[in-house]
Amino acid sequence: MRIDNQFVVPATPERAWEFLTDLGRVAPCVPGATVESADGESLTGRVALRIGPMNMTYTGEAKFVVKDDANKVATIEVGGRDRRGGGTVKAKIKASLTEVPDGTQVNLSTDLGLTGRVAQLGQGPINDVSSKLMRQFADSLAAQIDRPAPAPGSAPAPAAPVAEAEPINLLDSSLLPKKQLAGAAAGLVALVVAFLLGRSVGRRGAR
Amino acid sequence: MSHVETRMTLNGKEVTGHAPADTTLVRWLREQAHAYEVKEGCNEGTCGTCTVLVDGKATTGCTTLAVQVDGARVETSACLADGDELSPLQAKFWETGAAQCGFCTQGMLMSAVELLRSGEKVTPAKVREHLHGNLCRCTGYQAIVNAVVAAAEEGATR
Amino acid sequence: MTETVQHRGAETTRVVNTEVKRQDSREKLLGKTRYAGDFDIAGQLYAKLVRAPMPSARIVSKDASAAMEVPGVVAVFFGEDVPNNEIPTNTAGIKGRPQPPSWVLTTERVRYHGEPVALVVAENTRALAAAEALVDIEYEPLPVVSDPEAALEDGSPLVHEGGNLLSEWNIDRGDVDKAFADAPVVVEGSYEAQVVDHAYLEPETGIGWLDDEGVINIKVSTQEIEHYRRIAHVVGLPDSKVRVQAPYLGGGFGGKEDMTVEPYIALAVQRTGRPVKMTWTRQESLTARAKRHPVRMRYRTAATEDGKLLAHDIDIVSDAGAYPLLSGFVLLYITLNATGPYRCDNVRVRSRAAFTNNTPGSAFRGFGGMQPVLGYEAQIDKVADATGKDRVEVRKRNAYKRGDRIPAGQPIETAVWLEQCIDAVMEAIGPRPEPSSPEHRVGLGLACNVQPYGRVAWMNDSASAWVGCERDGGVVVRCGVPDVGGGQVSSLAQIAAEVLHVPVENVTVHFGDSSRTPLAGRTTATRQLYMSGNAVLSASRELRAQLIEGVAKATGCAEHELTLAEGGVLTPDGVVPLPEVVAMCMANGVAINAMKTFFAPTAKPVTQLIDSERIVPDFTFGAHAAYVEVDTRTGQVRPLRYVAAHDVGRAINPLSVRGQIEGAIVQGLGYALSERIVYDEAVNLTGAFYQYAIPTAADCPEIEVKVLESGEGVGPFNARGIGEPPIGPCASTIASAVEDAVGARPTTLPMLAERVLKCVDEGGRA
Amino acid sequence: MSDVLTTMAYERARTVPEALTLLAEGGEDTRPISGGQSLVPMMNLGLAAPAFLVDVSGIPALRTIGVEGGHLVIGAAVTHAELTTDPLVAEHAPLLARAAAHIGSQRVRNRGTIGGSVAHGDAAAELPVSCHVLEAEYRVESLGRQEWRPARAFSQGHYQTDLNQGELVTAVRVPLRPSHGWGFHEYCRRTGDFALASAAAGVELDGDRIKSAAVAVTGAADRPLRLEEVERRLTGAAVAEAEQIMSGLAGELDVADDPYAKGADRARLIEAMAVRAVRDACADARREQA
Repeated sequence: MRIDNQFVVPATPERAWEFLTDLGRVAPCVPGATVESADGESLTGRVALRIGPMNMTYTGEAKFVVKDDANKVATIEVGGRDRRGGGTVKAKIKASLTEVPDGTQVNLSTDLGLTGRVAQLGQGPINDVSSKLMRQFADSLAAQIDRPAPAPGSAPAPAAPVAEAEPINLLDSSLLPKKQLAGAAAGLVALVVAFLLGRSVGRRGAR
Repeated sequence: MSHVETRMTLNGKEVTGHAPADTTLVRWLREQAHAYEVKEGCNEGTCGTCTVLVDGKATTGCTTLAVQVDGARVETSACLADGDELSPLQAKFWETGAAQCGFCTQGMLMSAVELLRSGEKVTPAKVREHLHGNLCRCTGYQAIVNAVVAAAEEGATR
Repeated sequence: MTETVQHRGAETTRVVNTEVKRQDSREKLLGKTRYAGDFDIAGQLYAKLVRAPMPSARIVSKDASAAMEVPGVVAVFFGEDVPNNEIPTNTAGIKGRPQPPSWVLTTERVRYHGEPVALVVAENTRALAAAEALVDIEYEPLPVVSDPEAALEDGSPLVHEGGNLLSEWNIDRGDVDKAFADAPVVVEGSYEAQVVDHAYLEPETGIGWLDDEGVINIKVSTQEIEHYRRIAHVVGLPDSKVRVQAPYLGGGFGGKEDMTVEPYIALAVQRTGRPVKMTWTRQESLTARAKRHPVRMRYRTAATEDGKLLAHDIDIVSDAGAYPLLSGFVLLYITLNATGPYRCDNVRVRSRAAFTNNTPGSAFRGFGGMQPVLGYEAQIDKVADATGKDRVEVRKRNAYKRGDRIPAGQPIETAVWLEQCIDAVMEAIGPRPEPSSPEHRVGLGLACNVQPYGRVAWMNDSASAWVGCERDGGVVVRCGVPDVGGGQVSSLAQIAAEVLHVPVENVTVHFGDSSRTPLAGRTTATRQLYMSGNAVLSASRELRAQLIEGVAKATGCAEHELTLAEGGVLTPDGVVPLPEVVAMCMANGVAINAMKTFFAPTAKPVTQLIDSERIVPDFTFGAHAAYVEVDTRTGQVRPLRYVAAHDVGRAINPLSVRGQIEGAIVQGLGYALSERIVYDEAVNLTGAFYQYAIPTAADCPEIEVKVLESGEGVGPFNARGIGEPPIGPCASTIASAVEDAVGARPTTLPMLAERVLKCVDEGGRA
Repeated sequence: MSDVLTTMAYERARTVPEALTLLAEGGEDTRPISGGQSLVPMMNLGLAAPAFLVDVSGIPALRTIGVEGGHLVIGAAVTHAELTTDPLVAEHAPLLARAAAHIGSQRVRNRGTIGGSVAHGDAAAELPVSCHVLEAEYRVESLGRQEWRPARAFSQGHYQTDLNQGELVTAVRVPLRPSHGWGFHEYCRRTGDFALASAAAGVELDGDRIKSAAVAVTGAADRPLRLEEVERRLTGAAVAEAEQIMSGLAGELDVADDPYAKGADRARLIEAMAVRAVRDACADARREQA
């Protein structure tokens, strides 16, 4: 599944690039993520997601495979496994920056591979949930990016403390994802990928 | 692993078993009460082969936890026959050829018994509507519908 | 309601050709029958497969350490741990082209979604589930090919090294090009049929244990107990060290013809020495179990002005999926039956089966005889419409007669009652019902088919049976037939009871045991009544002769004065009861049991260009008619009334015959209207049973069956096979009824509402 | 590693307060279970693994049906089968009775409950879309708190509702609208399947003109969708023009494709269901007038 997205942040390309290329600072913007270890180049961690009665915890790592400072183009590979349900996730995210009048436009294009029972049974609404999650990620990224980076020269900020992020329950966003429903292409994707069970697995509507 | 004690009246007999709380009724009946006539065809509430009566109501054995029917009256098709003599409904099933491979038969019988005991007018269309949750891959349903309609005409309730 | 149309001069029989209530059905109603999943043995372990989550990948690394740490896990197998992991393929592929093997547990490459990669064995199912998720397998995705036609083009990703063409069959009879050049009427059509699943209600299941003679016993839901040989090969033991028992099945329909749980159980029993139980979940079965082959068919048909068929030019591509299994044979059957029950002197058929990364295709009721019905019944309707002739008349005009040759070259040696079948259904279908609202339309459909029964001649098919008498006069039959629910065992009891003049209840049949009952071959291809039925018939007749010989020797009567009668041997001075007859035999050195093997006629294998006098034993013909109602706002098709007629030669048990026809029709209606497996780039998305729409009681019409008996089958008492034939005509019957209702004919299965709505738009009768 | 083998705890609550306490104390993976007809299949398939289930299906207070303050109040543990047979529901909320009859099979309706259905939040479910049209409200209780939340804002997407950890739906109330007519239609591949498209409609007539109309559909979005634009166009129109007004609705709906049905095909089905639901509602309302 391919998903493209764009958003604008009120920062110079250099500032945005510096933030985006430090996974340690980007990861906490991911809803439901818990970072276990991170150096600028790669990170390991968990993402816990609860959707209705279903809860999945994907343990894995993300790393830069391309980091072209000159053209400000990067590719991040994500891989994770749900050690209880047995499903896996693989995502290759190409990020590029373009300067725009009121800041920098971040362009993300992702190839998403999901396996396991969740992916098999949840094809229907996977698009819907991806768009909701990405909106939260984009908002959180935009908010973080223009916050001052740690003073240069000081020791690199220690990896975020291993805080157990409360598995996010996707309730707060109330926007009816009208457009996003039109298909994967219209959605946004962030580091984490969204998995949602489409049709409830059980018999008709709750019983 | 914490086991929960569950007790029920199964086909008129008191049965007690100990199993983990997330054990489904169909697995409890088969593993704790050795009611092998109750089958598990899909484990997701779709096929109906695990249908039993709980307090007289048709119930899906695989989407109901055993602990949820603690203290209830459970009936499987084993309570229909009188020893080795088929019940009136079973006799009709035998006559019309309504049991070929027999894997759907137990659940089909119990859904049919619920209909026969409901007092509703039993027409072929009513049988098809009441039994559409019990899937069968061998008979094409015609022999089953004929059997239930014939049993209803004779006032059978088991 | 069955009404049997009798053939004059049928041999009068006592038990055969009468409605016999099946003994196995009685046990099943009482809930006493134990299926393969209903056996538990103290100390049993449980086994579960770890399946590949993607359709095409290289296995980079495998690590079972995390799984082994789960309390209760006893063993984890990978392909490297299997004594003989490679299972050779013996399907009728293309001469000279090596057929890729399949694997017990694939080691380097994953070729379809859900392919077994590892086997976990544990003390309980909870540990099993936990361990399955912890077997650490690293996959590197490889390019996927999911379209059979694309798979056959140069440069397509290869599923197997030898190329993606699995099998090709051709027929080239008469001068096709000349016939088309001169033909006044030429009609064309493209047709497509989908992947469907057997959906037997009993999942694949079995239990194995080591007996005190060191033999691995496996009680398993299978249609072929002869797999004990392949299992022995997998675990590296002599054939005699593996025993397979097939208790009554909870349905098979061809889906339990290949091995399922057997090799995995055998491996686990061999390694642990303990009993091992394995049951596949419905979700595993839907995702990865072999399915019916989807096909794309292009037909060109030439005809005279008055509707006589002149020529067919047919091109068929089937998707064999990732491994051969029986795809080569299924493609052969598609080719053999491509032109249907109609004479045509100039026929060219080219059919190819391609490997893809989709789920492997294999046997499924109808076995290739089913798919082409969609094509040939649509084409003959097009010929009728193009020539302004009545659809019934055009079928009768072109129907085969005894002595005609099918395009593959084999003459039809038995009666062809196609015309009688058509008349029976057109008479029985009755008046056209009124539509239920102004937004609905009603249509009448008709379709016919031909389906071979018995296996292809070069399989040298045979079946053995043993029949004997007990001292108490009871009759015992031993025959290795697996009973899939179609009444296979009951028919054998009926045949023995007929010949030996005993009540059916006095016949005990021991069946389905690879070491305790003589082998009768797999229950498939509508062959079992024909093969094991004939074996029991001849063994029973020899036993009858022995009983008469014994009485003759004991009483001094001449053998010709003696006949079998109710419960014994009738002599000039009364009936000698069977127990006494047995005693007489014992006293006079006459055996009281007989073992016979029935051999089907054999012939050389066909070449890739099929031209042979003998390919299949015989054919069964039939016709179906139906009224359907189409909702012109949603496109939903609802069958209102369905009638089917088949010539079964002689109905051994009319009750079973009607059950086979009604059951096959509803499977056919699922194929026509709702069943399909949905793929996304060879990933099987139909992983839950609620997503796979087999018909429910509320979606099926009342069905009326007409059993015709021409008395001319090659089975026992002139029976013809009836297990598969009735599944064929359904999709075309419904398609022609939809056309009659809305003015345009669906050509892609299943006929989902949105597809029929496009026919409503096209037909302009909304 | 042994945590991999933990098993679930289960408690049967006898009263609402007891249930609320158990839900509050149970911690993160605690869930209520009522009929279990959607939750248990997910557990069987390894998709859901709750640590603690609080069974509320037997609490007497959740099984009552009565008229209070201009509303029909239905206990959350009332089953779908009971909705189809209860005289008060037939009189005051016939739409719920009609919609419930479409749910699954008799077995499912015998155990599945209205509270479970609305809390589960399946986008294709029959009762939530009906509640949207009925302007129903759900009573949501947690330790020390109780409030009525409108159905229309309760659905938040696939399996997502406005229900937080520790909260329990304990009742559904429907305003009494005797003069209204109601209609429900759904399209399924097979009887009892998930609806590819469904529509619920409520109409009040003024002579043969439509005084007010409420129409909601499933299949168009990740939750029931009120067709407010259609409702505006229907208000004041003659009953005879209703179908014409709604024709072309399919084109206005922006329905996503999914592997089982193309968006455009599903939109046509939604239009057909909406037209028939409104037609039945008008006929039902005319009978109410007579």
